Amino acid sequence: MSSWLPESVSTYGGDIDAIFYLIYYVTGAWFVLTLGVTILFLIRYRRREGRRATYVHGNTLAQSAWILVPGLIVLLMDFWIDFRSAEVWAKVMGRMPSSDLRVQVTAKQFNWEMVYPGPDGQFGTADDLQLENELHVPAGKVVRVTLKSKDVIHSFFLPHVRLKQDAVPGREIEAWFEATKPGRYEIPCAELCGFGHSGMKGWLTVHPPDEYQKWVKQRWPSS
Amino acid sequence: MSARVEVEEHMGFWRGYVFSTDHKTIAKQYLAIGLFWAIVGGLLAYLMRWQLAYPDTEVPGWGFIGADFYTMLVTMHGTIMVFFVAMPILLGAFGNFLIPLMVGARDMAFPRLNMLSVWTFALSSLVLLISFFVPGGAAAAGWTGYPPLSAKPIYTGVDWGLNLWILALALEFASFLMGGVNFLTTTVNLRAPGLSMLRLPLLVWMQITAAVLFMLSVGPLIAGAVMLLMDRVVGTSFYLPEGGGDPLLWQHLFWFFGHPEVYVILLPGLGIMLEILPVFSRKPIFGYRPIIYSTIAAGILSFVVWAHHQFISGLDPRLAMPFSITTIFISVPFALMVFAMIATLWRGSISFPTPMLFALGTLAVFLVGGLTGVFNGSAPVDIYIHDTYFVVAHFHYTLFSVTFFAAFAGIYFWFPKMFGRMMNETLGKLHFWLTFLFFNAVFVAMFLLGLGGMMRRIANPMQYDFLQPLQPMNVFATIASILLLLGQIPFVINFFWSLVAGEVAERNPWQANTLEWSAPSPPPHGNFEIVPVVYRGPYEYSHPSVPEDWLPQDRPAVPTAGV
Amino acid sequence: MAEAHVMAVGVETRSVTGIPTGKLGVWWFLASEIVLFGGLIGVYIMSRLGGAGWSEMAAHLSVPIGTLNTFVLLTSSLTMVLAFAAAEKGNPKGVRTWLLLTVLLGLAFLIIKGFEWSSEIGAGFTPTAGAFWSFYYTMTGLHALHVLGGVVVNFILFLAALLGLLRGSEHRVELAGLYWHFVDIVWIFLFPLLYLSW
Amino acid sequence: MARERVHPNYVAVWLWLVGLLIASVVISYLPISRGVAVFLIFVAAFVKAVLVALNYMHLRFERPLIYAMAVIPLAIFFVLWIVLYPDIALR
Repeated sequence: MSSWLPESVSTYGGDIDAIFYLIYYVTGAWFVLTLGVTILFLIRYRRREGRRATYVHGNTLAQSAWILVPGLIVLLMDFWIDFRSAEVWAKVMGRMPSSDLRVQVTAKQFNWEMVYPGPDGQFGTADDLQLENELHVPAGKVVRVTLKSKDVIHSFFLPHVRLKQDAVPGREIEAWFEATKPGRYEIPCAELCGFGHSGMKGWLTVHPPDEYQKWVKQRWPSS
Repeated sequence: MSARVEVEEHMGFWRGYVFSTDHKTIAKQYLAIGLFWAIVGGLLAYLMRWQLAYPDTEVPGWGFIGADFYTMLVTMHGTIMVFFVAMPILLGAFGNFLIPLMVGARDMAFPRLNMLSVWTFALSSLVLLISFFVPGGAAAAGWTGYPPLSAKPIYTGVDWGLNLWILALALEFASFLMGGVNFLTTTVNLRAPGLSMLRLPLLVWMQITAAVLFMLSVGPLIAGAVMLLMDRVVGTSFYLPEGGGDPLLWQHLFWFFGHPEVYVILLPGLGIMLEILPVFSRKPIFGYRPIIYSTIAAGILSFVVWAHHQFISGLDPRLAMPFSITTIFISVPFALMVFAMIATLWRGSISFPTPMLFALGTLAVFLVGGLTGVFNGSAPVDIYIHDTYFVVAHFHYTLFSVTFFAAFAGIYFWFPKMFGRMMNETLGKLHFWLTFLFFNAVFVAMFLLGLGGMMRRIANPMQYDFLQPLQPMNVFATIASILLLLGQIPFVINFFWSLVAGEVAERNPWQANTLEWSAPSPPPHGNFEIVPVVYRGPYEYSHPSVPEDWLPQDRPAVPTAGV
Repeated sequence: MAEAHVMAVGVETRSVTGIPTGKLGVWWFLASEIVLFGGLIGVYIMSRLGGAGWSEMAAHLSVPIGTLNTFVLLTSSLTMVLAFAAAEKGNPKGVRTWLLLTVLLGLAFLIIKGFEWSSEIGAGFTPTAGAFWSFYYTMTGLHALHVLGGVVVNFILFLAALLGLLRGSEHRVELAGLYWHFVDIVWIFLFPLLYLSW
Repeated sequence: MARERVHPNYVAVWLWLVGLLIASVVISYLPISRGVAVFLIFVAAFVKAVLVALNYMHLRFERPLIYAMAVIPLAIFFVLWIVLYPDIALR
């Protein structure tokens, strides 16, 4: 299973994967148990000459306990999954950690426009830099992304970071991530946005800190 | 005397078969239209699968598929399968055929309204069919039709196709609202003497719960659809931010309906299973009342889970956890139903004719669908798997299980009652094993693709570096899906062959208890020679007081036991 | 023989709950209508709370005309229920008179509404003139379609009463009335929501 | 159904309805705070709706099943309102 999920390269990717595996093992156990019992019954109680089925209707409490007790166990496991999920959700979506770098990402049919505030840290000033489909961030720093859209709904998907957030026209939606491993990763659009949906993608380049400084120097030579 | 002859002799072709008010004819009309659309929907799936496995190559029997055409395929496949296959077959056909028979009524409460309902549906089907051929092609904004993509023709290049799509859905909703009124009033008011609500077959309970869910959830979407049409045609901006509208509004209205809609489809399918399992286990269903309470609980919960479709849509993050919790809790009532089904098998006397195989297949497939729902319900996990093939595989496991496995189970089971002849067992079993095997092959592959991150609705996975290593899985899923489609050929042959040459069915070929089996096969207009009187619950199999292992609901003079 | 058989199917009615089947059917229908209008009104309220400049747009509506129309519709509810009372007392003349009045009042509502719409559109307040106007035309339009449907149903009933066809099925007046009063209740909320408040 | 139905005084109900209509229009012109006015106007509308439902639609005389059909839909669309509030009204 682990070979199917893409490599996780963010600080919270591991938390999300942990919930995934928790649910995987819980539901996997239920699957094996339930299907195993079913197959056992199908073999054990198949029709044979001279044997009559037992008349049990399961409406008394004592009998229906056979389904109510497992149901209660399901409920307890639901609570377990809910509590763990709430923790991770609060960490990823509930609060915004103080950011080291801000980027505006504006989606349009069928491109990502990445706007960097430049050395002054302010958007809308002369030193803003706009790149098409190219997002450069340093590893180990919290990056705050402000998502906007010019036309339809797109979805900003960083599979390796385990981040996905819709970009909705008329709204500014904040998301954040902290990449841990340098590399070049794709940024597909995950929400149907028209005939060019397939192939709408950008690139996330995670630099080691020193290399990132070089990239900044190259882009803003004056600073 | 067969009913068909009587109808032909005295009512003529038009009133007997076309503009018939008889619930059984109407059910067959729904079944015919639903099966027609199933073929169309299946062919669309074939085109999509080919494109995904061998992008931008010529599809055998069709030609090249562009990205815009692919988007249309995705949209129409979803729309057709949910609204024009699942609904007419599970509710239109089985609901209409079985409710009056199972409650011991001579027809629906409002037979003419019922006829209006099927003809509204036929009109809706016609509109949807026409939408394929208008300039610009059919709708291409996804079956969920999210604006602004769906709200302005320039975003998709589809103009009238999408307007007709909205119109077809509106007519479809009107049709099933009329049907729902009939289902409810018939069940509540036309039950046979002695048939209390707690002696109703569970299928009837499931059908009326589905009808209630549909009627109470569809209203806001009808209003929303009117607003979407206004945006497209009049130029308002309900969903367009440049005019002060909000795209998220549609998502709320759509999923406020969309989630109960899932159970509108699911519950009748489970109802079919719950009828078939006791018959071939020769045992009462285990926990009749707990199942009913679970159904009602699931129905109520279904109104407070819809935002789980919107965790990453820009929804207020504080709303996510309450919806995540309610969503995961919905596993409890469905777990109880599955446990009840399994407990029904315990110490039974189980035989395996085709309907039972399909019912057990539904159980296995639905189990996977239900369990994988927990992944989607957990908001943090959904961040990653949302809009990937994991979701696609999940909802095919839930919806394919009821729309096809359960519906096939129902068709094999009630075919003798519908058409007076038995279906062929050998072909039936072949059909089951082909379907079961290849269905799992297709959709297990899709689960793995989804874990790899493959997005929904992309026309060409080879455009992404991180998806290219997964391409063999796509090829595998495509080959399996073609075999799955070919696996339906035995069913088609069986259906038509049995219609004319099947073994003539007796009244109660499966030795079952519910009222429809005490009517002739097929039942004449008016269903019963004399209205049956009910003495007991529907699942009194292997009752100790009788030598046979079944005890029909309407057989008098045996001490009542159980429910 | 077959005809008799078919007739038997149609005539045999049961009512396990004691509630007439027709009434049950109408109420199920109304239940879905309640959710439809309830959802639409909710969307309007929430959009209005989240938007700006709606009150200024709403101020252009004519409160006197709206009040008059509310009065017309309230009165038509009275005439409708009086038609039902007459039907129950076995007074066919009363049924005819009150039904005709209901139909005329319904038509009056539609005509006044039509004049109102055309004067608004003439003043430039088209459905695309702003978010408020989009909602205004959608909500009043959907309601007017319901009024039109009710007028048609009531007119058919009136014709049936006139031709003496209503004898034995007087309960239809009650069923049509349930729908008509529901349409009235919707307007009772639409009037302050659109004309009066905020 | 042979049970003789009690007819409420329909004209008196109508007088109440018209009175409340006039009252709500008058309130909308009164020099009081908008909040209070809106509250009073919607109380009046609610009372009018209840009057019509109880008397003209005869809910006063109906069985619990019919009551449920009228009340459950209200609860259901109210759930929609609650969720729309943070997402649409507070955007």
